[in-house]
Amino acid sequence: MVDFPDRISPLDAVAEPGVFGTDTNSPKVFLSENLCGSLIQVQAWPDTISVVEKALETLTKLAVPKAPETAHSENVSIIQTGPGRWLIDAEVEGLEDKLRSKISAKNGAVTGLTHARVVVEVKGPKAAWVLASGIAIDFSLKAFPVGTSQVSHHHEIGVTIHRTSEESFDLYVFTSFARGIWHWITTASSEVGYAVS
Amino acid sequence: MTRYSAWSILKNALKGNKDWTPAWRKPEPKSSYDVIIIGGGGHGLSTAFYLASQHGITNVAVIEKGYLGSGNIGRNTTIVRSNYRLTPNSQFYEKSMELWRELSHNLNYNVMFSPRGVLNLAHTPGQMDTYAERGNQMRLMGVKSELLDRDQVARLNPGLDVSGSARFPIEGGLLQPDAGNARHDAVAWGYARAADQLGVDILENTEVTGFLKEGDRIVGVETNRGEIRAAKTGVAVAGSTSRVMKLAGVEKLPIESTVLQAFVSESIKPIIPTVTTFGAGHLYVSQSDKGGLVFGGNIDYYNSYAQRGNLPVWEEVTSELVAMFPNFARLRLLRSWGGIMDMSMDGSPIITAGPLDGMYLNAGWCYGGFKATPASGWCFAHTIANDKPHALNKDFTLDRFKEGRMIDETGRGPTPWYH
Amino acid sequence: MSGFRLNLRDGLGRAVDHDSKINFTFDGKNYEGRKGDTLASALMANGVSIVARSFKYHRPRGIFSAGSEEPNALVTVHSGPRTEPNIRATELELYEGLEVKSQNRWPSVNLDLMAVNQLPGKAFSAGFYYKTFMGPSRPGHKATQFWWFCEQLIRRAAGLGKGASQADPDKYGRMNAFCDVLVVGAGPAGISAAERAASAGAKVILCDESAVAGGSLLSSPELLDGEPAFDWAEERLAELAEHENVTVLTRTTVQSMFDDNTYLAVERVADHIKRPAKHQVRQRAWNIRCKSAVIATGAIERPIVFAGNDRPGVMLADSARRYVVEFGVSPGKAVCVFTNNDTGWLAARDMAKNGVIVEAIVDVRKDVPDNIRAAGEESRAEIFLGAAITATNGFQSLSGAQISEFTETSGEVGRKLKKIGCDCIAVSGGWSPAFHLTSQQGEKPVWDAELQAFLPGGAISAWHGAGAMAGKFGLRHAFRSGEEAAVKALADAGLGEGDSDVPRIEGDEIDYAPAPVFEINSGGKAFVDLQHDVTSEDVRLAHREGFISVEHLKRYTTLGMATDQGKTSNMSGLAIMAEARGKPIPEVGTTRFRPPYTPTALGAIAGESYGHLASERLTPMHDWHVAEGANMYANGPWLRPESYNRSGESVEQAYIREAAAVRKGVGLVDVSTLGKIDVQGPDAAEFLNRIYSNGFAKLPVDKARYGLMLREDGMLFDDGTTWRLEENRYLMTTTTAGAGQVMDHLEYHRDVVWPDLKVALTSVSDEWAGVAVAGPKARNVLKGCVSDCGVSNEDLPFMGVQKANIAGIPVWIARLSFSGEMAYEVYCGAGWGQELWNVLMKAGKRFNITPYGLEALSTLRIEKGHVAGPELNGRTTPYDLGLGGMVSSKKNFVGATLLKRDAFHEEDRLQLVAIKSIDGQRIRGGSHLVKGNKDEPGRSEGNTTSTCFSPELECYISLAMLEGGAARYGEKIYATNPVRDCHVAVEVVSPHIVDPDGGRMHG
Amino acid sequence: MKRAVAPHLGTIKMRLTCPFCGERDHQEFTYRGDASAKRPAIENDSIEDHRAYVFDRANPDGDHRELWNHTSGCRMHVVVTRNTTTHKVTGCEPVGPWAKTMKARS
Ligand SMILES: Cc1cc2nc3c(=O)[nH]c(=O)nc-3n(C[C@H](O)[C@H](O)[C@H](O)COP(=O)(O)OP(=O)(O)OC[C@H]3O[C@@H](n4cnc5c(N)ncnc54)[C@H](O)[C@@H]3O)c2cc1C
Ligand SMILES: NC(=O)c1ccc[n+]([C@@H]2O[C@H](COP(=O)([O-])OP(=O)(O)OC[C@H]3O[C@@H](n4cnc5c(N)ncnc54)[C@H](O)[C@@H]3O)[C@@H](O)[C@H]2O)c1
Ligand SMILES: Cc1cc2nc3c(=O)[nH]c(=O)nc-3n(C[C@H](O)[C@H](O)[C@H](O)COP(=O)(O)O)c2cc1C
Ligand SMILES: [Zn+2]
Repeated sequence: MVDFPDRISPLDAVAEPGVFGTDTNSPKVFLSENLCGSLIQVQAWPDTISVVEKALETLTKLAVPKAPETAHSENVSIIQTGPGRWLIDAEVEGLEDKLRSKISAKNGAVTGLTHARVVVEVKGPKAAWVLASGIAIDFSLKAFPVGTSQVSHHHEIGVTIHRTSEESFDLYVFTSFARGIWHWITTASSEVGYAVS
Repeated sequence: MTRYSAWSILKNALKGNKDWTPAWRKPEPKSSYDVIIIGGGGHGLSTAFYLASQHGITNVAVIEKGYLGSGNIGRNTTIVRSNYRLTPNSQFYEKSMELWRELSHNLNYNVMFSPRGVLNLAHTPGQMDTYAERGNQMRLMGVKSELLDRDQVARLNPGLDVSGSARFPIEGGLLQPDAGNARHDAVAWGYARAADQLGVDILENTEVTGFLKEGDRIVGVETNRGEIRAAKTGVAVAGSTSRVMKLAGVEKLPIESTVLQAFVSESIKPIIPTVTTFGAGHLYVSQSDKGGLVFGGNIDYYNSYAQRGNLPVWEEVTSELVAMFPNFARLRLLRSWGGIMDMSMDGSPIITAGPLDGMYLNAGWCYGGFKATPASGWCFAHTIANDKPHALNKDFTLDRFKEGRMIDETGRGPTPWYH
Repeated sequence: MSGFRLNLRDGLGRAVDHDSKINFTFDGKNYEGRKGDTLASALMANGVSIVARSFKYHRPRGIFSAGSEEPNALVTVHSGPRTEPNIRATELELYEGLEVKSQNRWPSVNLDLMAVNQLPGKAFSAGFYYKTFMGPSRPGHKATQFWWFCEQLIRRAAGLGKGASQADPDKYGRMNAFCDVLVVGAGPAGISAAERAASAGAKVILCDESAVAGGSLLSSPELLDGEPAFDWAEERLAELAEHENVTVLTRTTVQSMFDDNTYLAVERVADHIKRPAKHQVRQRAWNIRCKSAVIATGAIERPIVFAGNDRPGVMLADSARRYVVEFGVSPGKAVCVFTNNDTGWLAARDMAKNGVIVEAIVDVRKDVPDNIRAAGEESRAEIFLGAAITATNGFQSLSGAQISEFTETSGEVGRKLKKIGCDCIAVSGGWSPAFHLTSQQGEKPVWDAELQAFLPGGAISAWHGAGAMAGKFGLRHAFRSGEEAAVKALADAGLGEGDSDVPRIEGDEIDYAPAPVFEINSGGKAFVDLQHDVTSEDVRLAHREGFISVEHLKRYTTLGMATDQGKTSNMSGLAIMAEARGKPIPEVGTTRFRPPYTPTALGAIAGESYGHLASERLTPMHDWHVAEGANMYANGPWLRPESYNRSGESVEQAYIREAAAVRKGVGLVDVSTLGKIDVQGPDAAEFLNRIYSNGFAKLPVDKARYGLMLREDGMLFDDGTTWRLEENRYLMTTTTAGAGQVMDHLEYHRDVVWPDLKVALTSVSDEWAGVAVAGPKARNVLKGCVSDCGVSNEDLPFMGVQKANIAGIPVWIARLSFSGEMAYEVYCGAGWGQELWNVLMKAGKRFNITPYGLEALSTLRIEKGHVAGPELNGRTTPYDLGLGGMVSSKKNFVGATLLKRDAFHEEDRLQLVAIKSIDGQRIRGGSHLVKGNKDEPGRSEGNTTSTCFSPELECYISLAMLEGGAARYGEKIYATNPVRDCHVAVEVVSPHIVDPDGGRMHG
Repeated sequence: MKRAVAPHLGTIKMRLTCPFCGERDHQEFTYRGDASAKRPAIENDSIEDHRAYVFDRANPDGDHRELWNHTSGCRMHVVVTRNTTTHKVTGCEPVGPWAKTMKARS
């Protein structure tokens, strides 16, 4: 595999590790940035969806979700973001070409988004509270169970949210807006205290 | 009927104010008139007034379904200006300004026309150029305009955040110094009273429910108070245009109805002298004589006939207002309301004879028909009286969409909720 | 009024903590209150009676109520940037060091010289402004000028408090909340609704606007399950708050009901303390979406209108009772109760029981039920039945009341009965259900003749009224209706019924229906709207002048338009109008309630947006630009470098230097902001062919093409290059500003118009960083760093696209030129953008590579005659811009048909030209093209669109739209710019100034 | 008045049920107007037909079938049936390439 140069994230310059906000003794929110190796969007056509699902299954060994849900193993998650459309988040780099070779244009479309999103992990007892302060979806466990995902927005900025546990969420945010989202999350978190790692 | 003056007020006060009479009569409808105007909003009333005062046509009825002024004339943010870019708009609205300046006098009713200045803020050098271009067009059309730099803007409106750290720093602005506000209700009442004095019947609580036709010709209307006939019927119902025209069999028009909200804060001592608009979004604010900040922004985009809106516009409008004037954050919203906008496909009005024989149409006012009230009535009356448009409204046709002569001030195209 | 603190003993004054004293100031004077006091109760306890002045006449005003309905007691809190005018003393919680000032008075609240306003008396009646100030009766703008002069003075006199002049330093927050059942109001009805809903497993949010929830229970004399109501409420609320499905929010007013069960509530997080702690918000907006709601907002007591009723000391009876019971404060030394219903008597009894001297109870009714009479006797007051208060006296505050005979049925005032000394009149005119929220949706309320009150009308959203709000007065009804409403709400939410749990109630059962008496018309100034000084005579004057609709009445007199929105005055006003018109009240109707319920801080509605209006959009190279001293320019949400000013350089000097460097050597510019859309699929070619006005079907792989997109009405919409990367894969670029709209446009056509085409559309604007390298040396720069691909004319011809590698970074290189020079656009993954930039800078060092900003970019394209945003203004067609050659006649496409309309082909349309300054004078942005000289410029024949100094021609040039311009090259006209005070002689030239045959970019 | 630099702060707040994402604030959607305006076929070159498509609107009071795009969600277009006087939403159906599949799956 080719050795690519390191990627620079827009958060590198602003996400200083440390503890901030009201209660620095016991922060209620923990923030970190997760780099994904590859983030690839795969789309099928209505009459080829089963072909694409099969290709994805072969490649990831995961059952492809059929609703706004996620499937994941240790090093890859598949998030459905629309009908016949998935986001594949994998630890390995260079997945795009592999997928492209498996899914021909006749059957679907493969688009690399590795650089287009920054993944912010928000966890802790007040994680849902902080997210609810800026995203108008119901973060209760009943409405947003662990292992599912939702696409929504904070003001004008789209976010895809993957609930990885009761108290933790991965936010896929547009790279160019990442600092705006960071500003909001840290401002909201400062009310309860937060740690950045 | 008493002429209003300081003298008449004193005289009446001494008599315990017992002798005042109704500002306009509440007549029973006659069975026929020379002209019927549907819609007792600003435009309907001013049309009736100018028909009577300019064209000698006094056998006129204005038919209003609710209380007089219950439509948009009574719910707008009262901004009166003529800072337009395109020639047809620019000359039409400047005619309106001319009439505004004389209006209190001509109506013998103080409509409180207040030429306090309308300031549009610019946030980039590019926007300054756009404003300069508009300002120059205004000058060339004989309209006053000034391009202000940041310091001049700051001096005019001390509360403004003119710092470079603002999200959309203020670069300068375009000022129309003799534009401003007028008292919305007084405009309706003043026109009503003056028209009434010239013999016009104002029929309130009278709803047009259908049209009388002879062949293809409109010869009057059906109302909840019976049939009323007329040789000529003018429609000036703003947000209700589509539903009224449907009663006449006109199924489709280049118009959509949406709700525009307006907001007023609690009364405070004077804090902002001019009408000010935010150039990096959509927000306009001024302070009423009573002391309330009157402001508004975008429409609620969806089609609507409900005179109420939803929360996102509240958030958008207040966010922009407190970004522009961060010292307003602790002031409080007192009331909000909505009006139904007749959004035309190019954002410009329609004042025309037709589309049916015997019928005349005045519509498509979008956000901006209050300032047009005098000129709209002036031109509509002319069009009705002469069966052809005045030079000032000859471009405001319905056919312009067919011919490709849209008058698209904002260049946003045929998406009415963008205008 | 000369209130005082009562002897506090067990059970009295439960709302205040008797042992914790608080110091505060009012108009600079020190006072002492207790924790739990409102400013109103504390001022009352200190015997302060005049706290404010009215709006118009500046008459002295005292405390009128004990809640958010207060019309009178408005004060200013804080100073400096936190100054907050018009705060209701009845809601303001006391804290140590609170500083309060009275307002709308000069020099002081006790002596206000502005009170001269009331001298003109009857002349200053409703409609006054409309009838005068028209100025001299000569035409010629005199009217305007005269009014303008008067208006300035009037504006200064109007208004209440003064707002801050500096930015609010506090923060605001928001919370998006979801629940099954929202309960508004935590009185008995609300508490029982919340309990019932919670028992069924519903997720519940319970809001109350007060600091302490409990509503009327806080002062109810009844025993619930054998306990004082106050204790019972406290326990139940504590239990509710513990419940995992329940959120109890106090100090939280539900302000508005929007569509689909969406509500805005505002929580006052830190208004009861001196200032918010660091990181804490002052207020938080709750956007609540529920499946159903129980509205249990209680009822608001209304007064009876009588002569002299605005003297400080006249207040609502139940409020007077609450000050006694809840706060342990007597509203006066001698109280007189004036009522038309039973609740006034209970107020008298409860006050007397707690040590207040009640001098008299005056009831307009001839008869009262026995239990009520007994309550009266308990109060030891003198009782007047079939009587009314017909006048009051006192210097500024109240000192006595005239009691006269009164006939309820005719409204006749009879002989005088007695003048009694009193410093407080506690008046009760019945109760108006607080259905403000529900009527915000526009449903008309319905009249209940029995209760003499309007009740909420029908519902559009899923809500259910409970308690006094729904006309269910009395504790028993409150609890029962609370539960009933909860059951209905549970059904809306698809949940079961839950369990009933109504407490056992010991206490009187009374009738809440008042006698239909709203006004005692005995002559003398009787106020209907206390804040706006609207008298009963003003209402009758409005009637006389034909303003008889309630909406006209309101607008003509301003009745109900003050900060209290007529909560206590609307009913009296419309009842007086109904009487004047000789019509029953329901026929006259009521004015419409509008949101918010109580005045709401603008900052709170803006919430988290206050101080952070909109996020900035940044390119991967943003930090580099900033570090290099670029001044950043807001282009939509994006920030882009305008120019990289070296020290001492102006923007103009900088861009001229940068542009010249590109023309002579090489420059590079960050083009990451361009919209980029990934278009894939077997039908992608066909799709693009329908979207663009020029042909795309035959574009070869590895080639880019410049394309024009039209709106369906034939106007230019956007432009950009689209690259065919593979047979079925394209990368479309759009303008920076147009990106979002173009994406919408494409998706609309794919989904709605041609759903059978197999096309996948993905925004990849954030995926790719873009750098344009331009200038005669551009190739040399690339040669030095590109591998895996040649950059010669053969390998990468004009409009060619190649995959390549630069310093290990995979890139796409396209040979495109916006500047007219030899140029390349290099795209790579955004995470490598900065690295790519660095490598190019390094490779270009030898050639003195110059980073350039938007201004230089624009200068280069103006010289070349390339159009951009200012020319694509939504009013231009391809023909207007000389791009007719790009309108295919071989196919149909979006906009093709309407582009054929006649008006688009007329010769005198505005057409693209360039102009250049003849004598070296600067052409400034926004000029118009005219034939005349500066003094008489004549008509505008067009205008400039994009203006710059051309380093190539060494003069000022501009692109412009000119009537019939394409046929006017060589003509000499003027670019006039009166607002910028310039008038420049210019020559009309072809817009293709630099390298018209394209030799440079093809080379 | 003119919207110039235009930060897009939001659109509507009513609740719409996206067939894919579920119930959301209107604010996540972009309004696209009357769904009965159907573009003439690509071969059709009649000015009159195009004019009617672009400019003519029934603008009814009462039920209105209208297009919305779930811009901040799955980006699907949906046809919403909404009453223009009460704002009550009574229908929300998918349109576009996936409409049939979605209806079949649900
Ligand atoms: C919130 C808001 C803010 C605005 N701000 C401004 C501004 O700052 N500056 C500006 O220039 N413009 C502004 N406008 C626009 C301006 O108010 C309107 O364009 C203008 O008032 C419309 O003309 P009108 O007064 O005749 O309409 P209306 O007052 O609406 O009159 C139409 C009348 O027709 C009646 N009617 C309808 N159907 C029937 C029927 N079947 N039978 C009988 N009568 C019927 C209605 O009841 C109504 O009274 C604003 C509008 C709103 C809603
Ligand atoms: N004192 C009297 O004589 C009298 C008169 C009328 C009613 N009542 C009694 O009042 C009880 C009625 O109980 P109830 O529960 O209907 O009313 P309530 O007055 O006890 O409670 C209403 C609660 O709603 C809150 N509220 C109002 N609007 C709000 C808003 N927009 N947002 C948040 N909170 C808001 C108020 O602060 C109050 O706490 C009955 O027991 C009845 O006997 C007594
Ligand atoms: C310019 C202007 C100023 C207003 N000022 C006030 C005000 O100070 N107080 C108030 O209660 N309403 C004010 N209103 C709003 C009216 O009360 C009312 O809401 C509006 O005319 C719409 O009518 P509706 O709410 O009855 O539908 C104002 C309205 C306008 C147009
Ligand atoms: Zn969706």
